[in-house]
Amino acid sequence: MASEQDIYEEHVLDHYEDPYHRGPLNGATHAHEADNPLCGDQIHIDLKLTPDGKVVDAWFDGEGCVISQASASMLVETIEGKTLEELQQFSAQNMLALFGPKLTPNRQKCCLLSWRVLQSAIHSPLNPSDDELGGPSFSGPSLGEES
Amino acid sequence: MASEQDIYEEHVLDHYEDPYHRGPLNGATHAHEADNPLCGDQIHIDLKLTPDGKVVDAWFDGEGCVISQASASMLVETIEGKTLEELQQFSAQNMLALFGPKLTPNRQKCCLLSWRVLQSAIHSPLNPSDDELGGPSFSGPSLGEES
Amino acid sequence: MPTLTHCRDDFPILQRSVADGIPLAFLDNAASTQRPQSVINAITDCYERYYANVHRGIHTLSEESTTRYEKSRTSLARFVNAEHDHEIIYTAGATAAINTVARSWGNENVTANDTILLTIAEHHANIVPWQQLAASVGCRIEFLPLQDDFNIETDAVRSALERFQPKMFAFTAASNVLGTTFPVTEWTRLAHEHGSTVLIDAAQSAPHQVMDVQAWNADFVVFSGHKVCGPNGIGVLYGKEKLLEAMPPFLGGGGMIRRVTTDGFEPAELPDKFEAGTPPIVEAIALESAVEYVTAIGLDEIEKHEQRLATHADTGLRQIEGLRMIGPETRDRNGIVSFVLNHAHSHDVAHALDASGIAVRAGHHCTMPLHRALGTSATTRASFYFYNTMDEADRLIAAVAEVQKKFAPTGRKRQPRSSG
Amino acid sequence: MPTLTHCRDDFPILQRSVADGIPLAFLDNAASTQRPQSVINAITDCYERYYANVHRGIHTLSEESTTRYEKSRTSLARFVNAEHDHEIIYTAGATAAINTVARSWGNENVTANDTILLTIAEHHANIVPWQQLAASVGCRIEFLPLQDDFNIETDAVRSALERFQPKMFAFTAASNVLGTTFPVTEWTRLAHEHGSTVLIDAAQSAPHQVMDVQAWNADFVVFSGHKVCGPNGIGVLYGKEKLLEAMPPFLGGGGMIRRVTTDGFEPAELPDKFEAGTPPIVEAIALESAVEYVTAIGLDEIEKHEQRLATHADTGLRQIEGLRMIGPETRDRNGIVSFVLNHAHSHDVAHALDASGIAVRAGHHCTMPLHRALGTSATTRASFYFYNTMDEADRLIAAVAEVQKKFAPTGRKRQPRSSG
Ligand SMILES: Cc1ncc(COP(=O)(O)O)c(C=O)c1O
Ligand SMILES: Cc1ncc(COP(=O)(O)O)c(C=O)c1O
Repeated sequence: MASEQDIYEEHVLDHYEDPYHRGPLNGATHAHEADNPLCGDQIHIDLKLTPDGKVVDAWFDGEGCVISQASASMLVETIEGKTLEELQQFSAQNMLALFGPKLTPNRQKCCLLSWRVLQSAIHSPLNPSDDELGGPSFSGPSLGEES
Repeated sequence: MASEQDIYEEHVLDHYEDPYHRGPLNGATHAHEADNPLCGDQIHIDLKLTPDGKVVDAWFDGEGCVISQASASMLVETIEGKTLEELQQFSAQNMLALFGPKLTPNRQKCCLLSWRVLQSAIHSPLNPSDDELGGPSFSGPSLGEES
Repeated sequence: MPTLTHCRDDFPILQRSVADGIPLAFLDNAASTQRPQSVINAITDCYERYYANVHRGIHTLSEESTTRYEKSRTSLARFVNAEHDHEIIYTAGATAAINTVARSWGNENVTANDTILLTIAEHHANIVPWQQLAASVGCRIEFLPLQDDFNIETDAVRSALERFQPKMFAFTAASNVLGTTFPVTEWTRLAHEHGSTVLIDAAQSAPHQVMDVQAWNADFVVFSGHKVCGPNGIGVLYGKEKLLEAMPPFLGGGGMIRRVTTDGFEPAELPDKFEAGTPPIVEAIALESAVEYVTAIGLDEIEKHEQRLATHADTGLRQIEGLRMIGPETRDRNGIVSFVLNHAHSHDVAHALDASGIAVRAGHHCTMPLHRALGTSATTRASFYFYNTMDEADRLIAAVAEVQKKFAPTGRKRQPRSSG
Repeated sequence: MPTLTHCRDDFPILQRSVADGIPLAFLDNAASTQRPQSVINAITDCYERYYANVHRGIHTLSEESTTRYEKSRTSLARFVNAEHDHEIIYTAGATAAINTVARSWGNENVTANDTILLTIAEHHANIVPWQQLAASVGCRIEFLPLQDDFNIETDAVRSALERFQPKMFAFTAASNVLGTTFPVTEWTRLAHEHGSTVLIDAAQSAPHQVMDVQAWNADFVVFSGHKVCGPNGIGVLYGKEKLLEAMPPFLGGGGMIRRVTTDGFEPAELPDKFEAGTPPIVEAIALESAVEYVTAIGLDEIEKHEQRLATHADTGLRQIEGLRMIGPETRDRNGIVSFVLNHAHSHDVAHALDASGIAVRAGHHCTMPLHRALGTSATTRASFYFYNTMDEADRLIAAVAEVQKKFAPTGRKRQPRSSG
């Protein structure tokens, strides 16, 4: 039973059933969406950034397993108020730590989907001229078959 | 030592060193040549058949291992005087029996090379109009990579 | 009711328990099966006693390995009831076997005006190689759709054959998701009547049903060793002698040639022509042990036993509210049961079942087009083999019911985030 | 003089004797090596304790198998000193690996005006796939010839590169016949200076010499597991990330896709893109054990030991009258010694040596163009590995001398045929 209790902790299930900022964000300045075709997990993230690059508002939407959805909820909750620099320094390891329960490699992919979407979203202004940051370039554990 | 003594019997070595009818046959009516590219064994057989299909004379030439050369010598020696029908009935099993010592599958290929050449030679008149027998069709153990 | 439970003792891995001492219920057999001691012993025996590279080696070990390697081919020819031993080609797996046909037969026979007919239920292994062929020669690919009841009627096959006049009809003998088997002989006969060549993906039938490629009259049949209690790293391509002989070789290298010069090469005869490089020698020898093992139990017995288990599981699972069974109510069925729960994603289901010692698979099972047609991106699949028991089927039903309850909404409230 | 004789105890098969209790002297290692107990144990351990199909399985066994499979890749990346783990692609063998490059990279990059440069010493595995490419795209193939002293000087390489401006220079790091090794880093540097891509066939070097693909700066490197104490059925394709990423997939099927629809597919990322179908899971895990085993002994030690044995055998054999050594007198040598006798065909030599318990190989060793250039159709080859001994080298020399005598003409006379 160890593994089950490990990953479906109360706070994970709470985020799954009662997610933080799930839905579209009116007035978003940045957004990105991706899926993990191999599981069917899907995550969309909307961000509102200030001109100097602070996250005013962050929302997500999506479909998929508990891990992918609960982790997305935790992520958008945690990044509000952060600066772009802070987001860029927020590594895959930080994401896994934020989630909490230890995940096997296959489930890490579920957890890191929202993190990948976020890293792309900050480079994906809805008004393209806003992008002064260049293409996405993040590192982290290999994501296998995912794009 | 069993296997060595088994296959290099005295009569085999005798045929190898002092082959029967090794060389070209003037006045041959039928001939064929083939090799086993995987070993480098090569056998050429010349036959003189009477109009009613009896072997008057049979000669071979070639290069290769003891088994391939000694068995060819035994074969041409044994077929003289035989009719076409008798040759066609002379199976791969008969050939292996003629050779004598029991061979492993890989060495059987060496032994059967001359037999295959013979079966083709009887369908390969040097004056093509002599051929009233149709294409070669012989059966026997699979010869693996050989043609 | 007769059971095959005694077979469990032959499988070392089935004696293991998972976390906290829960006995393992291995229900992931459609992905890969486990091995009896006799197959494992065949491997160690070869490596420990007589291994050497095969072909043309004339020392004792090589003669022995060669003899055993070719004896395996003879046994496999008997297992599928091929006419000739050399119609059995060893490949790296079912996937490699289909690729061999798609490239070698395909490039030779398929042109831009031709159509390849598949079913929507195919495994990616029987889709992607044809899509690669299409990308190269420009042919069309058509998919037989699934009916609402998850079946594909023979009438639909007939009209598709009529309409598309395909050059190749490639289909699975048994679906790795739906739990259905298809009438192989009938479909093959129809395809031949319409002038189509037939490839049968027997990856999911070879382990479970008697195979008779001559009765099927199939042109090509493929399957994998690891799904029939055999080792990893080997599969079988059966092809009719005439077809294989007319095909150019696929992979190039040692063993598949008669002669090589600086100007080019002449291919070897069958079966060598399609076995480039050092073949999976030990794997072939162990595969022979595997088919001997399942043959000794009896494939008819195996099939019946699995049907009993799967039918029981199917019936039990359908009682769970919010569970959608992915497969027909009545069917020519095999040992596969797939489903979705309204309250839990298949990954969470598999994860939770694992905690109960039950190994199932979650995802698209390499059938994305099928899943898209079914309107879902992932299913949970339990797949039985002869060594599974009624008790394991019951454990599955109970555990799924519990999972469905566990992930049902209960009015939870997220705690406000603690700062940091 | 240090020996590695203690290693013999690790190899169950080396304890065996052949007919009549003669201890086995296994000198056919260039064809395939034997396995230490640790590699055999890695196989049985996987099958008996934790085997399941890898990738996306989220039950305990699949997680464990996946972790072990990918850990193997990491170890192999370290073994060859690759920059990234995903530059290591598992294939069915060296042959399959070269075919992957010839088809996937070749079809994308080589046109009718291009030249592929090989050496005449290549194994068929590094000739035929390029000939198949040539048949498909119309490119030319050029062969670097052998000098009279059996070597290929770097100057000859340089001028061939200059003259042919090849698109690809594919060569073996160590000849499987001549007993020579080639200066890999230097040839690669020269090829790159001339704009050529480089594939190194390391099938005969990986088992015997330290490998450093980054120091070599090779674009592609291939080798087989079964020649480095690993299992059958697996090989390695190393490729530079940039090159592999730019190449289309080769085989199609499960695992190598990101997404499949009825309209087509998107390939997965590295390394999955080139690993279609169920991979050789157990083989990969056992291969890791194998490279750990040889690394623990030390490849430098292994190489030195083999050189000692081969040099000793070479010197001894050259004393035999009528023996022609196929290989340079002084050379950067590996553990291979090939020769022909004027009185005995290589098949008879191998056969007779077998009767003395000595396993050698006879034939063209999948190098027909080389043999034609050498003016012979078959050679006898003894190939040493670290577990061989000086005593075995001495037995070889004595037995060959005896064979040469045995088949020398003695004035025999055939008995007239007894009738019947
Ligand atoms: C130099 C060389 N290249 C390639 C190969 C092919 O390896 P495999 O047969 O394992 O694919 C061999 C082994 O026979 C070899 O010696
Ligand atoms: C129906 C079907 N076809 C083909 C395959 C591919 O088999 P392998 O991965 O062993 O090549 C599978 C197994 O995953 C399958 O279930």
